[in-house]
Amino acid sequence: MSDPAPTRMTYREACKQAIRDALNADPNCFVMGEDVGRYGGCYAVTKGLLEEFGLERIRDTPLAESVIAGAGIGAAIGGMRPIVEIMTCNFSLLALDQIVNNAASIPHMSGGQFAVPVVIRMATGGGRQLAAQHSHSLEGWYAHIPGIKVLAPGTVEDARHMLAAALADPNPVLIFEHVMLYNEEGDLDPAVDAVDISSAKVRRDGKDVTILTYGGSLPKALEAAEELARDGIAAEVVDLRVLRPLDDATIFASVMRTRRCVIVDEGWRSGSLSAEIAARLADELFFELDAPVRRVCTREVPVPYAAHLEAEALPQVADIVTAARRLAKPQ
Amino acid sequence: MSDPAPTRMTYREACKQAIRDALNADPNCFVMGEDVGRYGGCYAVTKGLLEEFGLERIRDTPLAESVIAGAGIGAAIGGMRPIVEIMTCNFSLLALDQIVNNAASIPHMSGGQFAVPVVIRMATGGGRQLAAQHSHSLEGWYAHIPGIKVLAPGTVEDARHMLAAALADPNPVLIFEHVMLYNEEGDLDPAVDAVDISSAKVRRDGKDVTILTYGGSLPKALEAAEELARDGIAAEVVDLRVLRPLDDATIFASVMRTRRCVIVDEGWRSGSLSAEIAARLADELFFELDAPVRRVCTREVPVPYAAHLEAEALPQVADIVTAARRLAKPQ
Amino acid sequence: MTGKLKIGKEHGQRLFREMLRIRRFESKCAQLYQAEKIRGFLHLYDGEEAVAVGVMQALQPEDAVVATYREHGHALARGIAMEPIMAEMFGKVEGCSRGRGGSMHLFDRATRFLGGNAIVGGGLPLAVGTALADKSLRPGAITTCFFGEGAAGEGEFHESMNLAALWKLPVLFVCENNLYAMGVPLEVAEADTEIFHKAKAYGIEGEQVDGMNPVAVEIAAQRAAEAIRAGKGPYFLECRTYRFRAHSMFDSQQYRTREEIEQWKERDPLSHMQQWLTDAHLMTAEELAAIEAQVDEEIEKAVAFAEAGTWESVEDLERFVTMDEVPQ
Amino acid sequence: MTGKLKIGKEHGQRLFREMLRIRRFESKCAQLYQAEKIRGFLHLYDGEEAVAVGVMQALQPEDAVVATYREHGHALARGIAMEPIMAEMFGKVEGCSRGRGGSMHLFDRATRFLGGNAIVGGGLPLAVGTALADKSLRPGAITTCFFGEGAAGEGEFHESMNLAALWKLPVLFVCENNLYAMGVPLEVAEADTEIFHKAKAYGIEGEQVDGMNPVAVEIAAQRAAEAIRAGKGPYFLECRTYRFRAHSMFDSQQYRTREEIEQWKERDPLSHMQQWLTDAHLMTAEELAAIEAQVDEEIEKAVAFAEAGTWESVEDLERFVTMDEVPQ
Ligand SMILES: Cc1ncc(C[n+]2csc(CCOP(=O)(O)OP(=O)(O)O)c2C)c(N)n1
Ligand SMILES: Cc1ncc(C[n+]2csc(CCOP(=O)(O)OP(=O)(O)O)c2C)c(N)n1
Ligand SMILES: [Mg+2]
Ligand SMILES: [Mg+2]
Repeated sequence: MSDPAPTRMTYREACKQAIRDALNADPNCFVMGEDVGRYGGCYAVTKGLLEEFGLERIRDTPLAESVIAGAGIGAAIGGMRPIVEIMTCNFSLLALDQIVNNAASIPHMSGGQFAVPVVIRMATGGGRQLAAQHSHSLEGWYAHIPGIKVLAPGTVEDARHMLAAALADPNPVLIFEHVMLYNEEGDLDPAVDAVDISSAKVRRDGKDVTILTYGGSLPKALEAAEELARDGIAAEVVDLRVLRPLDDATIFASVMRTRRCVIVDEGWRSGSLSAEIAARLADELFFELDAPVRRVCTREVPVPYAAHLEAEALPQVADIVTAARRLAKPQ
Repeated sequence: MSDPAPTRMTYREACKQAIRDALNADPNCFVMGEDVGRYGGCYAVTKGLLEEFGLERIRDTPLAESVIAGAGIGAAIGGMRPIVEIMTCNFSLLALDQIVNNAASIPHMSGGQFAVPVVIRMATGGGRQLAAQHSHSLEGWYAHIPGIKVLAPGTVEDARHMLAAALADPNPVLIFEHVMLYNEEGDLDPAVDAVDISSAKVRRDGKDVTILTYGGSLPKALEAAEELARDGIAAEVVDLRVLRPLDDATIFASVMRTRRCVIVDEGWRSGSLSAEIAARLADELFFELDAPVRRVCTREVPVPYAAHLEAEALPQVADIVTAARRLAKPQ
Repeated sequence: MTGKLKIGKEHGQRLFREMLRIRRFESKCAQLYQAEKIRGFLHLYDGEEAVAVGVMQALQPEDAVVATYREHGHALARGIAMEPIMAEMFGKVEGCSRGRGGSMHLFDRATRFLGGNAIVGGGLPLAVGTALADKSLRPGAITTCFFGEGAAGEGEFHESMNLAALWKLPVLFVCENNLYAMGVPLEVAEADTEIFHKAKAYGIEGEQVDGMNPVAVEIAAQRAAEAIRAGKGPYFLECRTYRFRAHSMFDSQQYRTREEIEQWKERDPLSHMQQWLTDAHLMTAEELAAIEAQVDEEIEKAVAFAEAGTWESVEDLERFVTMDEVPQ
Repeated sequence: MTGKLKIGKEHGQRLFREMLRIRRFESKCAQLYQAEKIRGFLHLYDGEEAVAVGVMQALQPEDAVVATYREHGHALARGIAMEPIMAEMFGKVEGCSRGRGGSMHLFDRATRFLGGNAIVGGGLPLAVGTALADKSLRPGAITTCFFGEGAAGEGEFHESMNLAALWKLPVLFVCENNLYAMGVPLEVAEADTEIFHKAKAYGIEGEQVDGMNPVAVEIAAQRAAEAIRAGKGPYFLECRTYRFRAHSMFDSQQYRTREEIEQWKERDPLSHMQQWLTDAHLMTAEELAAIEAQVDEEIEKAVAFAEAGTWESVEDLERFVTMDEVPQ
């Protein structure tokens, strides 16, 4: 029998398939959130699932982020496997108390008596001209909190398979889906039916410079690598995938090889996840680095509406290329 | 006439005097928050002010952090100069939407039509065995947000004078007062009647290693420097004071001199403010650093109640001494 | 349609004209969205015009307004010129927020228009705050806060209502109950679907009004504003209304039926008002034509203004992230 | 004192004994706080014992309990042994949260005691969630959520009440209205000071009960639990009560008068219950003495247990930050 052909689908469709599989696999799994049902999901991820699974398993909630998160946490403690959707990370600020003070704290604080196996999905990122209040990239903040795991699927494959791994994990897992990825298409290797949620992944090999990134910036990094290749610079692109805990081994191994690193992160530069990674690299690879680690981040402004200003604010392919070029001039 | 003698007072008293002055100086200034009035303030900072200024200017609120912050922001837009107290930063998670999406965004998003001159005070930090939900150090998170300024008075002088500067600033200013400092005593130089809120400050000179820190860790850093001095290591202690925007000039100048740096920060290590500083140092002083920057942070756990576990979790003098010693062996 | 208010010719025509301005402005916006001149989220107000227009009749220049992301109507009815509003939709620096806000974040200092807030419920605490300031600094001024019935589910609603009531603050809460929050019908979102009951739970005077009737809304708003200005504390109006279009430009509207939409369209505030004014001999066919022409011209000019507008220099990207002074 | 419940000897003595356990346990804690054996925040429940004890009579082993930082009483009344509770106060690894939680974070898997939550209002969403799980997994089980009247001001209260009502979840909301939130008197915090009215705003059955009377509380709780178990959705009990001591160990109580405290002490649930049991010949002096002796012995043992307890190894500091499996 020949290998089945790869399936091509969008990131959105991959997210949906993952949810569908989860609901089919476990009767205690259900989806709750704003507009997950009748509306079909904020970015249409859950479209059709209400018809398929009914009102008990695809639960439209009122607008009330704190109790949405909190009830998901409580339900997880009670034995369910909730997939909570907080439409976008922008609104998750309203749910932060529950996530930090309950989900992340209860297992440790109770001396290990209670686990909180909840999965919380949310859209993140800018690029759609949604302006300041709707363009946040807050996954870096969440990556600061002990007790939770933070995932950022940057490929269709990860969108397709990370959810199952997250649900199998006994800890609260947050999944950040970048708004610019939903329409991206990709091939699914039929031989792959699971992914881990512990390791970073080299998406393109290269010896001259490492570009570390994740989520919505991954396609930009790959495009930049393509452009750099035309200059004779071989950029290695590492997809972090898991933002907490960070997979230091893969990150360090790549930078050890290239000795130069650019980090691309859509958070505001000061205090972004890129800072943590740069700090780790500067510490652990102090004698190996040939040049300072460069960071390509969002400019420190509330992201504006106007297209040209928004583009200026967010990390762009050209910014990555410039940063990488400065580090690794072709020999 | 001889110089007046310095006044000795506690950090708590200094905070109160600052508020009293502000209320006397500006009729549009008022205090609002939970238990600021009848109870006398969570850490007794506002004790007695209700009797002095009355119910209109010392406003006890219901427990409702989001509207407390939001109403303070609105009142500032409306022309008042509110001093909002969110008892402790732990509860500020409930107010984060207002702080990020309104206070920090409106000036830019409105094209400069509206300023938000609100001051928001809160207690921060661990060390009193208050366990996981009451021991957060979230100032590093706030320092990530463009549009706000973040202060961390670490001395009685700063506690006494930063508030006036914050109120004079047209931007939202957050002041983090560390719970372990309230009982600390210090001398006030009568010749000093104002401080800036733009610069870091060298609190002790030294040539061998720079210890960068702020707030509740400042006394620990100074104690560590004392101990290091006995080993023949001259540690320079820099008090960051202003966490956003960071005063790079002072920080870099010190590290340029010592070429070695330890950062002490009570945030959880991953994604803490120390990461940002380490990243900047590694970037800007790449060729000047003689050794990797070391970070002494809170261990990545929800801070536990038991004294010995809490002590193990939080940065201690011994940890600072060890880190500095490793960097700068006495010659 | 007059309730207790005696509506004269000028007044009646004004209400109609204001609603028409909004309706046609928004149709234009929808076209411009298709043409990709306007981007981001665009939430149209079609069907709900009577609410903004009715309420604004009760406001004075010193009053403040806090609105939502569905705020073109409020901005126009409040008196912000159409040109800077349209320029804002285009993202031009001549826009009322310099192009930084877009459709969801219209701001205007002159009319105390405080946004344009895209966080559901996020404007409520702010409105409580401006009212608190006004109590000291602008006695008699009120803050009108518009929000959808979906916002009533948020914790910020609860906290804001309670504080406004406790401190007797001059806030007019206007709940635009269009029966849906995106695709969530009222009864799926609220245990008690009579939103104005919620006001009573905080001891706030509240009433329900026909939000398809600008005169009914105006009467209620006048009554409310009077009570608030008299120092009686906040007031709550629930305006029952309906949006004729999709929630935003990304919405296939599977959550409601075509029939339901058609039924509500029979209550279209514009056609009703037009009919009534005509029947009551308060507007002739010529006057109607003149109003329409005037509105169309205003829109054309606004589009031209926006088209001719310029892009803010990227050098200025960071301007106003922090302010150098408080604008006076 | 019996309401509609016929209180027999055993039952009456049990209520009394449970309240006495709490009262004396807490006096001991206050002493131990002075002796610096217990640290952190310590919020005592003196005066409010009838609430926890009354409510717990209505619960079954499969039910869940969510409480606040003032939860020693709830933990004891729920049936967590006094020894691990006291050990927790000491911070010992034998404590019911391994010494990580302390006074504010008592947890116990066996009795489904879910904390111990030090964020005011923070337990409410959690309780909604466990009830949601129970609806599927443990039909008939209910979650009882205790919170102070101060918590009713928080947005999380509003969101939780609405969702519980909408989804008809099996939650018993118990508001311990002790008239103060730290130093803020009820009327300074709530526009409507009848907290149980709030329940009605969400269509939740609610009632006010004398929280100084364990029998009245028990009767109400039984009625509530029955309704909830019958699938009627959440129920709200407002128990009017009073704390005899300071809010925590850092409180000079300037916000209330000595007279007020004394007046409430005249309604002390313990002395009343003792009197009533004696008058009704349900407890002899010897039985009382025996109960007291038993309680004192239990406390002594608990203190000895805590004293003899050990400190968790600092090596284990990071254990359970992330879990390897879901405990079954
Ligand atoms: C806090 C928050 N949650 C969710 C959203 C996404 N969202 C935008 S509009 C909307 C529906 C709001 O409904 P309603 O308040 O009734 O106002 P309407 O749109 O009907 O005018 C939602 C869920 C948001 N912007 N903010
Ligand atoms: C969200 C939050 N805000 C503030 C506090 C500080 N605080 C602790 S207890 C308390 C008073 C709570 O009053 P109430 O709910 O009536 O309960 P009681 O203490 O009277 O039992 C406050 C303000 C907190 N722990 N959490
Ligand atoms: Mg609506
Ligand atoms: Mg209370």
